Amino acid sequence: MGYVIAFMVLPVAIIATYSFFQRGQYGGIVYSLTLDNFARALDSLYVGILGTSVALSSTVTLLALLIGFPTALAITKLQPQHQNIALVLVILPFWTNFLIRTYAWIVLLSSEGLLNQGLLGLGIISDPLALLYTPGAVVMGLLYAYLPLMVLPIYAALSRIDPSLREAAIDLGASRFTALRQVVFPLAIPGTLVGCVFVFVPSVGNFIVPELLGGGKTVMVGNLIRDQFLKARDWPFGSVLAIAMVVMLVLLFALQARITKRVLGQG
Amino acid sequence: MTVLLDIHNVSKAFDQLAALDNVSLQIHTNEFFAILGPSGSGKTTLLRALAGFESLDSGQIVLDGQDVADVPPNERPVNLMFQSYALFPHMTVFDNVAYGLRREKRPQGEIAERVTSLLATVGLGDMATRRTHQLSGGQKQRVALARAIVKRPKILLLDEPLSALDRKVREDMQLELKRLQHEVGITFVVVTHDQEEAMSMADRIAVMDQGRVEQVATPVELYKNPGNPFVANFIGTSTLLRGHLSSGRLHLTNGVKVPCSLPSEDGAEIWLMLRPEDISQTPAGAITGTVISTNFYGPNCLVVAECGLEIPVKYLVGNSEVPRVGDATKISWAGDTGVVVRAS
Amino acid sequence: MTGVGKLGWVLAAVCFFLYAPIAIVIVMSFNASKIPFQWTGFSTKWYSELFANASVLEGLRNSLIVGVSTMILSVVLGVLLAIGITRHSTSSAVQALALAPAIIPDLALAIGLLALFSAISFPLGLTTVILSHTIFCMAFVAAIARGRILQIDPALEEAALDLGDTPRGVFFRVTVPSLMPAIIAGALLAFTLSFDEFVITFFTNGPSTPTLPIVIYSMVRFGVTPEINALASLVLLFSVAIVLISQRSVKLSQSI
Amino acid sequence: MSRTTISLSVLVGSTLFLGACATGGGSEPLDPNADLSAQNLVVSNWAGYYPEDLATAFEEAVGSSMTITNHATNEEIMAKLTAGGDSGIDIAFVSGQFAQALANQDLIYELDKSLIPNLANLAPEADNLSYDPGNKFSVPYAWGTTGICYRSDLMAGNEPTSWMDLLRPDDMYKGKVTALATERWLMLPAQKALGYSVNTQDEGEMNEVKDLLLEAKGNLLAYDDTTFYSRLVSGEAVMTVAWDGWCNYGTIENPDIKFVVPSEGSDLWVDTMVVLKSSKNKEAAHAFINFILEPTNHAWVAENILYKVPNQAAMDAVLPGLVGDFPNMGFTAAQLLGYEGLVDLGNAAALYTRLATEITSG
Repeated sequence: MGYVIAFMVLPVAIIATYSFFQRGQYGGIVYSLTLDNFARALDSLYVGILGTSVALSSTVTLLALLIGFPTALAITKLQPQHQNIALVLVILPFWTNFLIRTYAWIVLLSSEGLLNQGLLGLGIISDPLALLYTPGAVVMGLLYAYLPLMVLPIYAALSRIDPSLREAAIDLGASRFTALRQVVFPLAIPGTLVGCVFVFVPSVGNFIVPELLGGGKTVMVGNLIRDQFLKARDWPFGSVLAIAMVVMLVLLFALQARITKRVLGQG
Repeated sequence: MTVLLDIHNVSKAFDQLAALDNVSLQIHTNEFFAILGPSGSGKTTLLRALAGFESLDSGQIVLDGQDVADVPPNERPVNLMFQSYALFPHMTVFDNVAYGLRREKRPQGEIAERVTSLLATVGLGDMATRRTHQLSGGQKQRVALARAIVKRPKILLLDEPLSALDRKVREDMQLELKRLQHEVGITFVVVTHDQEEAMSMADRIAVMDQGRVEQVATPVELYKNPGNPFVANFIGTSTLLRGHLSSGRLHLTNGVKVPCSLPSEDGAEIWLMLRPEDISQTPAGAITGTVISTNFYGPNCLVVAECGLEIPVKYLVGNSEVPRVGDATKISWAGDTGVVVRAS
Repeated sequence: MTGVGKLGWVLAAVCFFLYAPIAIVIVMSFNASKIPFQWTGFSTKWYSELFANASVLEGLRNSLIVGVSTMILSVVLGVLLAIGITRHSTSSAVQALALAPAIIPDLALAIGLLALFSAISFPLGLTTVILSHTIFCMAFVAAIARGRILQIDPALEEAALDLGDTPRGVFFRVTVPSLMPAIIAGALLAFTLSFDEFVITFFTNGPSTPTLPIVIYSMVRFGVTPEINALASLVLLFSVAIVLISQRSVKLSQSI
Repeated sequence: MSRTTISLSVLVGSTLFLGACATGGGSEPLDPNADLSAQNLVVSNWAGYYPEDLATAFEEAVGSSMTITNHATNEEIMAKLTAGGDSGIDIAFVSGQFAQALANQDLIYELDKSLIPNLANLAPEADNLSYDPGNKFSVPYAWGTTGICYRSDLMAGNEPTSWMDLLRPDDMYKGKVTALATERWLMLPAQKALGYSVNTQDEGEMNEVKDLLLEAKGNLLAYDDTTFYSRLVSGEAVMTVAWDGWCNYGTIENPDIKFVVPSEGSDLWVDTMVVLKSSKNKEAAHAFINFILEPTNHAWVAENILYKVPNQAAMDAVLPGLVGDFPNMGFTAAQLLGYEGLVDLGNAAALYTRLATEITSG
């Protein structure tokens, strides 16, 4: 088992190592130690891109939460055999090719696309709206791509809550909504946080959606990292950014564990 | 004795399967009432209907003169203690107990006072700030109980209140529940499948089977005078012999005749219920058989013997006369012992 | 209950959101026009062009090879890993580490693996893709299997030992069968994840063995042809089939 | 876990070692009589930048088996080639300045011209290009320039003549313009509009370029290297920065799609074939280059990709109608040489990368 884990740790260890070396003039690695790559990451240019990414991904996460929670709740209200079907319905798009799902939004959102044609046809707008190649399109694409990752953990959390807890609250005088707010919501917090991390992390790291739906005009951390490896051939700096992403992930999960512990008073 | 709760012709079906079949019951003020039945008998459905979590297909539930069929559970003056206790894991003991009072928007001071004194009553005065997962089973049960009675409901419903507890704790809690019921003066309705539990705590018991109430009576009455073979079989240990009476003897269907001089119509088909203590093992016994098992209880021993009476016979012997399995035995009973039970 | 009614609408709206784009792709796959936005008539020509497209077929073949190999490897390793971390390790750090590849950003993992392979001069190709996919699929399988192991009564294995079975026999006759639902679910998940994986493949694949997502990526980037729509529709059909099969087999194995 | 620690340090150690050894090593001589049928050639070319049955034609003519893989951009193939380790690729198609960069990194094999007699077919102008004078490391495959591809029907009376028409479009065209995203060609329109060299390394000039491009970004529909022509066909865009031959793909579908080189001038780009030093099939690789340079073959390529090839005999052989339909096919070598050749920027590449990031993320 040690070997298995070593195989998993190695990739991260290697990029961690790379992050301390220098870039060669034509790419590759010059093996002299430096901290410059870390200093560069603090440059306002990259901090700005990080800010954009975090803002966009947070929007995606928030929207996914607002849509995903009621969805998961609705599924738990179905009969058990229907719950299974509803879950499959939610996951199924997730099992079709990611690129194709993203591409479908181009067809929907472009100025000649269905949405604009529909709105024009209904006379709601007189000129096509610029829907595609905007940060909004990127948010939409990411939301579409990762919504199931929000629904599933919340569903899992909700379905694990003993239904008698909710009934106990109602029995003690709480209205349906109060019982939801005071008992179901708090107990679903751990699962909800997992869902938020599951949506936020791949959103920040995604480079395909900004490229296809953002028209290259929106740059996120994922694009930046990809470009360091594939365009600028600056592996050390790309490694720094990748490491930063992993660190962010670890911090988010630590935060999630902490909040969970606080809510339930246990690990 | 005033009727607090009148359950009148209540029916409820799930997928055409009758969970409650025309159930009628009256429960009195300050009574400790038990609903006893095997699993699937409809007792839990009835309890949930009383709490308001199940709607009725037909019938009325009248509480203190008011039909509560359309009153939602959060507005009924009835509280439920859940089988799983359903303690909120994200709240402290204090907050769990205070939950219902807070929903009533009671003043802070009153809440603190009532919760604190009730926690003291149930013996958890120093546990108020604990989280529920830090409590033992018995402590959880006390919190659940406190939470359900702190609102002073007209009726407290208890769903299998002791089933999650160890035997020793369970015995303590049986006494505790009785004590508390007297102390707080609330009508308790307990649902249980455990006849010992029901018999030891309840003032009256309703025995349910397949969605119907088979008999409502005091524990002594149920034991001594079961209304039908199901109750006779379900309550206590008994030997039930089926046959028809004729000239002071019971003719079993396999032709064997056994003594029975109890008053009944000649020729009618009946069950004769014999409690183990009704039968004695004696060398003068007219019925012979073979011992097939013995269960030793300390002061006495339950013997099961095959005597050619269609079913094995169960009887008690003193701890000095315990036979061995395989021994031949002779038994007898007086013609006027036992109870005649008719099929309902 | 009224709550179900309102939430039912939520569910319907979400399903619309999830399926409208897919429905459009399917409809467009039968569009005679090359321009994706104009309907000029019904046609199945994009399907025939798709089946004549050698690179798509090659991509499909490579994806199947990778998917099946990854599935087998990651189920075997993932189950062993799950047993290892639940039964033989109490360290939560080891557990977290073992499950990390499932949640680590794919980009970071892809780059790390590329760095690893180039560091040891391992030639890039389907082998490296399979190894890379196995790393993260294995973590998913382990996560699923771990959940199941925690549910299994440990007395089951003790009972089998008590009844005279060897430890090895216990593993194959008791442990594995009782893990079967998790194994099947994990296998299907591993296959689908691998079949759809783009980022890690993009970085760790060699030049001469494109997988289907790589082919699709270049198709999407170079001119949008309705062939992609046809391909998407078929991939969707394929996924639906897998899901249905999995639903069946998992239920079947649970009832055994 | 000690075994883990050991294997970890061994592997990290080997990273350093192998990294240090990645460069160096001389060119071994080729065997002119090698058995080509035993060699299996792997070629990476831009998708859609070669006739579909090129591999079959080559296999029939020479006997080696051949696989063609695709890349989307120079950067993508460069990343694979410079990642260290064996990429598995024998021949890569890259633009001239990237061939220069690969040569500087000692990753490409200096051509054995005795195995490529058809080099003589190259236009004389194509033998002395700035990125690789004398074609020591690379052989030109196609060449052309960058300009504006536009819808003449939708822009009637306002046809673009200057890069500024695209960078600061009239109100009616705002949001209907695309630009190339690849760094060098991202910069080109502004560099030329401001009168600077496409190879400028002057930070002040480049900052002006950046400001102009940031301003232009507000009016862009998207950055698009690969599908701009179909946006013109659909009418989503009216004006795009385009490589000449790629504009032709739009013209085929709609004759109103036209190409123009703005008055400020443009670049001369050359897409080349290079043989990788790591190749184990160098003889077949040379045979492939020679095969391409065969006039009939090179003409066949030009007819398929609609780009001009630097092979006079081949250009003379292409279907006469093509030159009339697609004006870029009629550009003369002298015309192209009048534009500025792109060369590798060396250390200034970092500046371009940074500015490109500032522009696209700005």
